Amino acid sequence: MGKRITVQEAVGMINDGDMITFSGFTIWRRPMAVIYEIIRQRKQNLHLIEVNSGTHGDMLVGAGCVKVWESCWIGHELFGKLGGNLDRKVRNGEVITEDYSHHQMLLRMAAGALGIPYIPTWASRGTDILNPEYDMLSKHAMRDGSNPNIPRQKAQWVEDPFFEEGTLIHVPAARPNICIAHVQQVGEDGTVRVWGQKYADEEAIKAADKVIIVAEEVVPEEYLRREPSQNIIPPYLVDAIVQQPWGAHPTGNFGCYEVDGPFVRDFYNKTRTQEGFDAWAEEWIFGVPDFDAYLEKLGYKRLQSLKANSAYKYSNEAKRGSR
Amino acid sequence: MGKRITVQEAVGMINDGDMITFSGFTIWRRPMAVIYEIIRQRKQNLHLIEVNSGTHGDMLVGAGCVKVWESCWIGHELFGKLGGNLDRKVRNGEVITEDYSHHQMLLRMAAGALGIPYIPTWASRGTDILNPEYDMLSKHAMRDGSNPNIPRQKAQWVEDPFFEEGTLIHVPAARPNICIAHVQQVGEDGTVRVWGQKYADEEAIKAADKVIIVAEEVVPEEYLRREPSQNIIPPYLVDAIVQQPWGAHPTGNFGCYEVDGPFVRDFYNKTRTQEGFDAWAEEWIFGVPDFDAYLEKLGYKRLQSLKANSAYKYSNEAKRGSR
Amino acid sequence: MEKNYAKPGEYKVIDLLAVAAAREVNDGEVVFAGTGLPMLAIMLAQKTTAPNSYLIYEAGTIDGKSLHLPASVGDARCVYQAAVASGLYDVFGQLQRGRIDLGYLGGAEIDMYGNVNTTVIGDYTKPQIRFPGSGGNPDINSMARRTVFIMVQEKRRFREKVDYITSPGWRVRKWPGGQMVSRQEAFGKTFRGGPSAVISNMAVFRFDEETGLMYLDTVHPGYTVNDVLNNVDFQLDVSRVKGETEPPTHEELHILYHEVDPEGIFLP
Amino acid sequence: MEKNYAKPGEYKVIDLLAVAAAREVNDGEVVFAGTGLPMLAIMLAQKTTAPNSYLIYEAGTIDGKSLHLPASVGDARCVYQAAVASGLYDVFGQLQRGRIDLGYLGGAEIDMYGNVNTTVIGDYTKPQIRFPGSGGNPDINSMARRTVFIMVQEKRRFREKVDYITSPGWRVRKWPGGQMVSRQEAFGKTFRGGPSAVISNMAVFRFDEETGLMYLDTVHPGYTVNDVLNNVDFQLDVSRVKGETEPPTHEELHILYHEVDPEGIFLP
Repeated sequence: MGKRITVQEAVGMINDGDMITFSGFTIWRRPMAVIYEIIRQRKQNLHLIEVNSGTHGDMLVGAGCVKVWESCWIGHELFGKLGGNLDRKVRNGEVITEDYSHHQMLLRMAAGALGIPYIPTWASRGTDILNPEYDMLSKHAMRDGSNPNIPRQKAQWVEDPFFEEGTLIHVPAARPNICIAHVQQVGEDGTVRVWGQKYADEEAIKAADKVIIVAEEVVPEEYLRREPSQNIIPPYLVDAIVQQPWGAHPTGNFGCYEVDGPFVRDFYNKTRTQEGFDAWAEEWIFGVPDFDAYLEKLGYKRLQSLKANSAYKYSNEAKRGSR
Repeated sequence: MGKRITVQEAVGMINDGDMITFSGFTIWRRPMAVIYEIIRQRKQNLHLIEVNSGTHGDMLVGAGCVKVWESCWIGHELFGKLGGNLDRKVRNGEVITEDYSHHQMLLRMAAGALGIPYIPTWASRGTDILNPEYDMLSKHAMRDGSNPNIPRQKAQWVEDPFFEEGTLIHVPAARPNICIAHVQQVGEDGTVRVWGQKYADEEAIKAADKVIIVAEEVVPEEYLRREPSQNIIPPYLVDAIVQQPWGAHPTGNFGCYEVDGPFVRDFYNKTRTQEGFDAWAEEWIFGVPDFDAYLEKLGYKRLQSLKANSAYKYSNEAKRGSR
Repeated sequence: MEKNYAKPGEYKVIDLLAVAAAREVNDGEVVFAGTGLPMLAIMLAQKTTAPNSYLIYEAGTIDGKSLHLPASVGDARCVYQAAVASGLYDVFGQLQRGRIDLGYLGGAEIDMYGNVNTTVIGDYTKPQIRFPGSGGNPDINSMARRTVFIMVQEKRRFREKVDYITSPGWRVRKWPGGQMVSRQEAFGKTFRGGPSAVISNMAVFRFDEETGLMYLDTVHPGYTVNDVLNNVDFQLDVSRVKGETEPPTHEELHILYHEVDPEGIFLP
Repeated sequence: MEKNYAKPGEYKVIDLLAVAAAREVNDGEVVFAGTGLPMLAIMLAQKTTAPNSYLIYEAGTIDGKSLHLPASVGDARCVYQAAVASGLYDVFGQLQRGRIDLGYLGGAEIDMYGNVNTTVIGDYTKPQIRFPGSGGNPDINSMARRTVFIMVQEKRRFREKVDYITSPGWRVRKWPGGQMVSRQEAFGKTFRGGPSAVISNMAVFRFDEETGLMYLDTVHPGYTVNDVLNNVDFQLDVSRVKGETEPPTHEELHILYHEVDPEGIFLP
């Protein structure tokens, strides 16, 4: 069990200034236990590079951990229409944003996973995403090669010489220093199983140089290996393993628990001011020593109400809408 | 059940001159029932474009169905060290070969599946695969754009402008007119499930314009949809469905049956001369009206000896080696 | 079967939006839908006029038969009885490969050519508001055969020029260079189509095939052409108005409230 | 523990090949293996000196614990207790990403720089023999950190120059252009390593770091340096011979014949 570490130790593997990416999709299966601890350990100057962002990303931004946000989307779905912290910090010039489209970000991560420096695409031609005036990493002189993981150009336009279909775009590979992924199950040696939609997890894990897997439960390798076609990552790609039940709360986890909508909505409402966010963080992050204490503070009843029904794979009891 | 057709009708969907690809890997899960029927219907001038080839490909070559063989490998693994028919026909100038490496062919298929005209790679630099003298489609004036699915160049060399890692290769997308895939299960509407290794099936199916799925069994959609993460292709990508038990014989099929090694070895031995192949084809293809008659000719005992044990997913009884 | 239409007052604006959007899908089509109204629209269509259409959520489910309405496309509810549960690489790959017929999208701002902004208000380099960003909006809108936008009708949202082109309309920037040209010219051989309708809380708009300019197609019951003109910040062609938007039927309303969204996730 | 070596006559050449190849893997490494001897080698290594090494088959299984020896890499037997059963896109992607330490390969011909031919004898455009072709040989050999070749020792196979470079050695063609340069120069920043050993039925060869030329490292028991020289068609450096190849131990032979290949798939 040489790879088993604590949440605190996992965050110790992250360096200030790291380019970092995560598992999940908007408000689903984000490694929140690690996110809280990153904030608690006051990591600085992180460069988020994400296929899409969400509650976790906006939280890191609010806490002042983020220098660059490079992605395509941030918000809280039904529970908050934008990233309140990112909105404020971009307006104040405190965070650098670099926008790509969703497919472009996905392909960038896929190129990183595939070990190639770029990949062609037809996606999102005709938009300001490709406007060189809005290449913010260039504007901040960050494409000079001093960080080898930041490409020297945002995109290139190239003619297709093979089928003569016209001008397409080359987008650079995403090359995160580290990926933190929250999943349902990991084997003792590191074999990773994800239930339900896999989002862009496989690409994010494979693109990163270091990988930390946080799982609802650590299970015997032999158990996962009975159905190897359901696993997505082998042990040697995983540097460390953390067992953290409920570790994606307040985001949801297929087969395990629901998104805690009221919790996310409350967070979003607080993020409309820095003072609001700071007070929220004081209560839910700095005010508790660790994630287990946070779960205790949430309480059994609240957690139980989110728990997935094992046939549906989600809670069919949770009150969700207005009726 | 609007998509259910016969093997004969499936082959009717193939046009002379088509660029064609298949499921499987060397001597595993090849759509042999369709291969035999292609030969029986005497299809002409096929352009095989395959991530790798095997017994099925050499059979099509021997029968005179193939004009171009574009791939990276042909043979019968332990049961025949090369493609006897391809060897002879290449020596006689009767078939055009276009060689890429395995990863290059895979990436070409992946680019086709992804809808992009080419993809960069570091694979197989420094080899004669990239020697322009050996660009055989150019030598045969087939890169003039008259066939829109044949790229105008075999490969390109391009400098990486993003991370300045040097000169890499662009390989063109594979764009087969049709893919014939043999799988274990297909739903009534076309949802595809593959057990075990998936080889390059997903890429081949998605790259092709038309798709025919041959399955050991057609099953209820509802059944496959209980575990949607085990399915690889949705119904709207499938044009036709054929139910053909044992349809991959003499190649193997994970969870269903073993490679019929003696059958393949006998085939290989016969392919050392055209007369040998012709006699073999007369006995096993033209001498039987259809695949069910072929199975009857093989007989119950032979087939039963190949049948997979449902725990192992292969036959643990078949005599395989010298001891 | 004669249609039993609801009268104004018997339905809400959001009901009409869902119904009008549902009518844009043809049976058998493959449809990309995002969170919210697009889900109501495609699920209503599947239960009425387009039972054989296929629904894709960009987080990675294909043709799911949700028992309970998902609250977002990453929701566990998307997976139930899906043909395939995979991820973004699969579904965006199919989009780029040309397999998607129709995409449902939204936006904060739209211009007279159908360019949509979901990124910022103001100058991108120093914005007044930072919105969520593009998501898959420009991907779907540049690679599906056609798209339908669902928007709120306000002068500040229907603008002559948007602050940032997140998603390409019928006259777009051609890169490199950035000159405004027709979408057909910018996309060349890989042009597949574009925005085919904009449905707001007041009206349905479509686009002229030649000029790429938005025009008024139908006005929702209870609104006038002038109401629309008062809520558009550019010269809108109203010469081709066909009349009133077809209102929801009682059957459609019943399906929406009792089968599609009985919990009131998106409906009131 | 003292090693109990077998004497010549107590083992066959193929046994020695498997054992010598097994000794090339270090514990903990990620290894690509093809059909045949490479399987014997890595499985023997996993049961002796490298229990924590990971085995990848290019058809798409990772770290399988086969109960019965696969007869090819696409075999159903590869899947048993694997960490992942996927496909080529996964495993070749990992290879290109730089995750693979060692690849085991074979070939019909090899030249003095370790360039290997598995494609044709004669002129490619009008060959005398058409072999199976490259398979993944050049991919593994250009992107793993190092590779080990297992070859038959014959003059016609150990040549000054091969008819076709299927798989790149230490002096290769630099494209575009095609001039012969060092592998380091041809690959530039993405150089990771190359062929580190060639194991034949007579000897083990390695390569000079500076010149990229093959030299004789050890000679198998029962053979002499002259035997090797008589079966090589180029000027071979024999000045660095370290002595005899370490023979198989009885324990290794037992494992090979009773645990790895009891059915006699590849062993006699």
